[in-house]
Amino acid sequence: MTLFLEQLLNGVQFGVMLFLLAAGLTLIFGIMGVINLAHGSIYMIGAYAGTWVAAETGSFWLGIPAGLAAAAFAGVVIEFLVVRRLYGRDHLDQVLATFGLILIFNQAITMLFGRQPLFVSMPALLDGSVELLPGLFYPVYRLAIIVVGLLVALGLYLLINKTRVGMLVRAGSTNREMVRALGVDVRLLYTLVFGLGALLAGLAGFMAGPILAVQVGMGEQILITTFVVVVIGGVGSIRGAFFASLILGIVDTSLRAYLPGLLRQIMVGPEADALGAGISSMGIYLLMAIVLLIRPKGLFIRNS
Amino acid sequence: MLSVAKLQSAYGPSQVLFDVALEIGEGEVVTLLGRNGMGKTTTVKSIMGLLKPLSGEIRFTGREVRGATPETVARLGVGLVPEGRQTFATLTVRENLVATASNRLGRKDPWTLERVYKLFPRLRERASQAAGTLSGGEQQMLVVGRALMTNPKLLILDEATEGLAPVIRAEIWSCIEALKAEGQSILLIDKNLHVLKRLADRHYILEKGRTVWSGTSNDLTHNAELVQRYVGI
Amino acid sequence: MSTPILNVRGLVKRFGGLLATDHVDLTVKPGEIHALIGPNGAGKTTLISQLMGELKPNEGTIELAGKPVDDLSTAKRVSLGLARTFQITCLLPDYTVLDNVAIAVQVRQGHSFRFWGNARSEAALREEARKYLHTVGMERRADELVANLSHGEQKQLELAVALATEPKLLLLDEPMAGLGHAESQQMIGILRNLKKQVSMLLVEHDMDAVFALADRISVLVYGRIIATGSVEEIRDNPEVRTAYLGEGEEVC
Amino acid sequence: MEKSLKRPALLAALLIALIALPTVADAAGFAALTSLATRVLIYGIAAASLNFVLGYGGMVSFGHAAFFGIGGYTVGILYQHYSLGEPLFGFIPGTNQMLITLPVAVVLSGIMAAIIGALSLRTGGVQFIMITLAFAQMLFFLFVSLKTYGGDDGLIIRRANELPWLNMRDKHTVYYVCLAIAVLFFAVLWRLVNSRFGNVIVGLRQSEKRMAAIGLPAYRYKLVAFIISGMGCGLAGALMANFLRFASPDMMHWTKSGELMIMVILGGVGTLFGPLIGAAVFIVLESVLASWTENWQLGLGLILLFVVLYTQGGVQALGARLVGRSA
Amino acid sequence: QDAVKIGMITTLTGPAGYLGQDVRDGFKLAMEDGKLGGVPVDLLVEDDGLKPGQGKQIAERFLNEDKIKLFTGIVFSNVAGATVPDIVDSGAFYVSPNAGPSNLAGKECNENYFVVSWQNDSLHESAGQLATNLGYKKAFILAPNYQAGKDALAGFKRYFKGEIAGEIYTRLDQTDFAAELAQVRAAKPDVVFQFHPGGLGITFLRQYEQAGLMKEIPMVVAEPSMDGVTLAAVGDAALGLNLTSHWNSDFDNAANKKFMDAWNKAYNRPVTYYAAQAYDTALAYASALKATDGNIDDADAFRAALRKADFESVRGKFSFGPNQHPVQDWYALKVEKGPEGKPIIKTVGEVFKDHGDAYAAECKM
Ligand SMILES: Nc1ncnc2c1ncn2[C@@H]1O[C@H](COP(=O)(O)OP(=O)(O)OP(=O)(O)O)[C@@H](O)[C@H]1O
Ligand SMILES: Nc1ncnc2c1ncn2[C@@H]1O[C@H](COP(=O)(O)OP(=O)(O)OP(=O)(O)O)[C@@H](O)[C@H]1O
Ligand SMILES: [Mg+2]
Ligand SMILES: [Mg+2]
Repeated sequence: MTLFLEQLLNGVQFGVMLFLLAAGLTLIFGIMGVINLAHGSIYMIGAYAGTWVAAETGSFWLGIPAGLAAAAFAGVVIEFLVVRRLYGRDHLDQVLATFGLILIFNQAITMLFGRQPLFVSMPALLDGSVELLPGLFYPVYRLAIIVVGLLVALGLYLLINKTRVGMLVRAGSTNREMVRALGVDVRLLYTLVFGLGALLAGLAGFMAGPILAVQVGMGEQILITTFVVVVIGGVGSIRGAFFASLILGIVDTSLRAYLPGLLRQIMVGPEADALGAGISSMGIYLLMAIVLLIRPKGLFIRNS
Repeated sequence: MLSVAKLQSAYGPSQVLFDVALEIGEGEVVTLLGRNGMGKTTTVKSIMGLLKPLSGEIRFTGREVRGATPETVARLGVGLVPEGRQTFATLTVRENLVATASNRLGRKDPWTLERVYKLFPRLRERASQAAGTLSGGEQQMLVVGRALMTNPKLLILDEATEGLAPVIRAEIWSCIEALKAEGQSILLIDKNLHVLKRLADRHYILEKGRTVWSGTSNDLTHNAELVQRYVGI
Repeated sequence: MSTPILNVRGLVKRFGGLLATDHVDLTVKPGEIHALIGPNGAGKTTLISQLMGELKPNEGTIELAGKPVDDLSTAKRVSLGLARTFQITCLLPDYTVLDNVAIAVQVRQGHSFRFWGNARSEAALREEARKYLHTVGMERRADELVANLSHGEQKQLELAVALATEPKLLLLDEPMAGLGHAESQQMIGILRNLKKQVSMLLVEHDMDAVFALADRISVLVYGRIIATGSVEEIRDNPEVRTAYLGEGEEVC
Repeated sequence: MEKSLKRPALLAALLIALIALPTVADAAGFAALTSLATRVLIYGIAAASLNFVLGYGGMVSFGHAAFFGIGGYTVGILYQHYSLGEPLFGFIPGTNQMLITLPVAVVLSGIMAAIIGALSLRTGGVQFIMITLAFAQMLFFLFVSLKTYGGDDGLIIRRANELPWLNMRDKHTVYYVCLAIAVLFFAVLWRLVNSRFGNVIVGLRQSEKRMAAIGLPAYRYKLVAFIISGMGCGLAGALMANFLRFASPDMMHWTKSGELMIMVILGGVGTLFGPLIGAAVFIVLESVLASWTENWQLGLGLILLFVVLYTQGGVQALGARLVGRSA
Repeated sequence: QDAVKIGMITTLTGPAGYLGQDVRDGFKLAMEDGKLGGVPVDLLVEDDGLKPGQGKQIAERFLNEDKIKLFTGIVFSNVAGATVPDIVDSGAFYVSPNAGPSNLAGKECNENYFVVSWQNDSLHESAGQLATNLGYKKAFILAPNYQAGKDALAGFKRYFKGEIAGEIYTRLDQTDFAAELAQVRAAKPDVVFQFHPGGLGITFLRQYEQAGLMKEIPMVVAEPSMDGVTLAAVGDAALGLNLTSHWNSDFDNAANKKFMDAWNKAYNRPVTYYAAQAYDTALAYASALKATDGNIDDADAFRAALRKADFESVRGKFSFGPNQHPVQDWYALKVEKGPEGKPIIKTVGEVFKDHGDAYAAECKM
């Protein structure tokens, strides 16, 4: 029973982690409508900058502003120099341009930091685990991730759905010229919001630092997953992205935890393990395919 | 307030405006007439900065605004009801109205959500529906309301009554009359000539991208042959 | 009495809580122009979309020339002789005016699983398409890209494309909207001429056009048909006058 | 008049250049150029197939590597069973005859495209992009875990497929075979996009609503286009397996789908030869830059950015404009 | 004398870029004044981007345009699968500094194909033996669900005498191991064996330590899961880890001392066994070049010289088996706190002596 609860908590935690990764993309891709393949690169920049500063200064906490600032700065620069010219154009141009950016950032990071993964140590405050239930120890850092993820979710939801900034960004994605003709400097607004999305990516990158490997190409690994999250939830819906992350986290965790065991009931051990692992690695894609076949616009968009 | 002279504009290689001149004074209601495809909308887009003119002069409240960005022009006080209902399809009706609302010029009795709802009760009924799913006429009302909520100095209506039921159209006309009484400057493009004659102070006629005639409503009424030639009535 | 070309019985369409079509009964007789008027948001476009099969009604039946079409796809209905124009124009922007009509002719001629041969050099297709452009008076613009057309011209092209499918019943959603005065007059002329070949359901807010063209008029308010009758009957109907035509009261 | 003459002349010149390429390359001491050109031709076929749905039909598929991989694995698996002498499923004999493997690869990828397309085409837009990706990734994971066929390490095809009277171990012969197939393929594609069918597909990209309103059952046509395009990619995959003498799950990874898409966009979306040009530019740049510098990715990235920001329509459009200006 | 060209095809970009970098840099360390075995050498390095097609393309150009006869460098099995057959078929030599896939060790072996590193299976067999030696009775084993992962678990089980408490296949792109770790904890094994190379391994170890498992359940791994770079990235989280290897930086032999000195002088970064293997590869080429006096046109003579493995390996003893894969010793290593407080990998014992591989029997040469 404790094990089951623990796995459930693992699922939730993984889901929140996914949301943290996807939050920036929800803003940039879901709301602003930019297909930004370089999102993973910004995540990497946040991780590298934050981790490097943390390592150099010896203070994990100093890494936070560094990571966020570097990512946001990178986002603003990308927007200003490249993405800004592509809003009005075909989405495919955005694909090509941001693919180019991936190559550039990967190489730049390699040239700056070398090819070896970076090291970051956990601050004492977040190291170790707490006993949530008798017999159920849980790493503090993961609880911290849950808290940060929930805060980001709430903040983003309010920003997009309850403020004028949110309305204008959504308006800009359907009819940019018209927003301008009504007196709003959409260009500035978009630069800032893009920067905010980048900042969130940087936050995710930095938060991931102590539990993942900070290395070149770490962005591409998460890129597809974050797109999957956004699409399953329904493009443009923060609520959708949040619940999709949770669902994905829980489904993925339970598949990994229980599927091989279930399969072993009906077939021999090694085959069951391999099949179970096979299915669970297809898990998110399978889930996405099923969701889209039943609800072609995603879980949280009304299908008219 | 607005003066346009020798305006030339093109879409890529094809030039559409060759010599447009136009003048609107404080508190004046002016119309732009002409058959389909003569460049009325293009003129409006050029004024708004949505299309970069090739040459010419556009001054608004004394400032040269040719080549200025749309947001600059709008902030100076031009409110636009564009042709072809460009609502923000994914936003709700209410959001469409408040997202860009402002009262930059500090009008004493500004347009508010309440006032727009009063003008178009239909919009209140549909307040939380996505604009993209509104009926054609409802969208048109929304776009007019949206422009009013920016409390502009000069209101430009490009076929604002298209697709509206006669009863609503009449309401818009009476509303424009009321605005005019308040001293609002308005540039009108519409096909209901008989109403325009009653409402507007002066008229301009466009023909193949050139201003070919201008005059008062009175001149127009007494110039049936001209109207027949350029407007087709 | 001959079978009506269109026969709608008890049609209902709900959008959430909104009853956009409320038990509508409607017939269009062969050779008739039947106008459908009503306030904005009354459900006229919604009705047309249901007739075309683009929207699924919640209840009710639709018969085309005596044949029920409820379960048929849009494409199938078009091949049975139904065609529409769009209120908010919907054309192929990267094609020329002529291409837009030619492709409609091509689709009408049967299946398009022809993988060989250059469709643009099929003289027969092009010639026939030109005929429809001639009908709406747009031959001069045949080689213009649709994206470069003015709003009014797109409206005219909409009609030409619809005609190219050789419909028995034409559903016109505000064909005059966006047309200048002269063009409106021209359009009225075109429609009047077409009347010999095709029946029409005409949705329009331009009362001059409606009164000039319609044989019968139905009035739709809040999804319900409140009156059907001749031009005179509708013009004098007090309910219609208040709900739709309006006497003009001050609002602001 | 002038324009209508220029194009065939240009194409003829290109064809002659391609035919002369191996001889010239050998003479000039660039012997590896022939292989590079072979790879360009093969990717050109794959990218052009993708472009048929993506550029002409407006269906942005992010899973075309699946068909590329299926083509490759068809050749690989048939070869493995041939060389081991064990029939597949106990009754399908393996083979190393290109005249059999190529058509089989095309048919199989067509069948797979029919299945994936039938499901995916129920969605549209971004969702279509992602669902095609999903199916391709599932296939990728399937092949990664197929131990019999090499799993992740891939399948080595010791000898390329045979063609009667030709020595397929000769690099030049392989090149000419690919060239012949590419010429045929592009000729067919050219007819296809200008046919009534192509006309309809391009119309569907512009407005599905409009096409439905003139009586076109859209789904059916989109599906057929998707199948044709999948078959083209399968053909390319089969050729690639013959050229590399190797098939691996790498062929169907999402990055491969992405690369094909990049080639299409780089060359020019919705143009006949754009994808071929895109493939050439991408592959040549990758090889040339990598042989110059370890930091080749930086250069490639910058060049891609330049193309997007300043050419408006890819290399093909840039070229057309340059030619147009000088003429 | 004209310089002998050596073509190095390796992976320099992406997360695995550091492997190729170490291969290149390790190889270069063995070259003295641009010479190997007294023969001037011209080393051409190109990045395969971990793409089989790209690797083959480079090989093609090296073979036909640069007329190169000696090759090395490939890090990954799938690139080797597409590239090596072409190289050896055209009569050139390939000496592998890392990848040692089983198909090329067995049926597809070739007289011009040498492996200096190891055959894949040996890595995990030695880990299984170590777990047995350490007296563990109940092991929980994990590896990603791909060929190398499955081979790893099979290799471990071949030499582990105890009971398997649980076996999990993870994913190649996994970022969160919480679900697996919970299962490990619940199964209460004596020892955990896991195979997660590169970034995966860093992630796994960090999360293992954060879950507090490092103190509860000891871990045995093979060297791909814990090289010098990985250690630098996980830091103290790896303390107490047991691993097996055929080489370690603290080996006490002259060749290794020379190598380590040169490395520390030249590069300011942790050394890995990839560098050591590449260094040995260079030495192997050097021995053959010396024996033939730089005449590589006589392939038979060159091959014979190469086969002798007449060089001082940084591993000490080294020879080629019948399939031209190494026969070598394997050692037990442990991560401990070093003198400067940073964790280091220490050699603590021996696991196998003169260990070859099982595929040699299938190789008909
Ligand atoms: N985006 C465009 N690209 C190219 N040409 C255009 C574009 N928009 C309009 N045109 C052309 O410019 C000319 C003027 O168009 P404009 O829309 O200004 O006319 P209009 O007077 O507003 O007509 P209408 O009454 O039909 O709205 C037309 O001939 C039209 O074909
Ligand atoms: N998808 C939808 N979801 C919710 N409400 C809808 C949807 N589509 C239409 N409606 C509502 O249904 C009503 C009928 O719309 P419809 O477009 O049929 O009106 P109409 O009679 O054509 O009006 P108009 O004359 O203004 O074009 C409107 O109030 C509209 O807001
Ligand atoms: Mg206009
Ligand atoms: Mg309507």
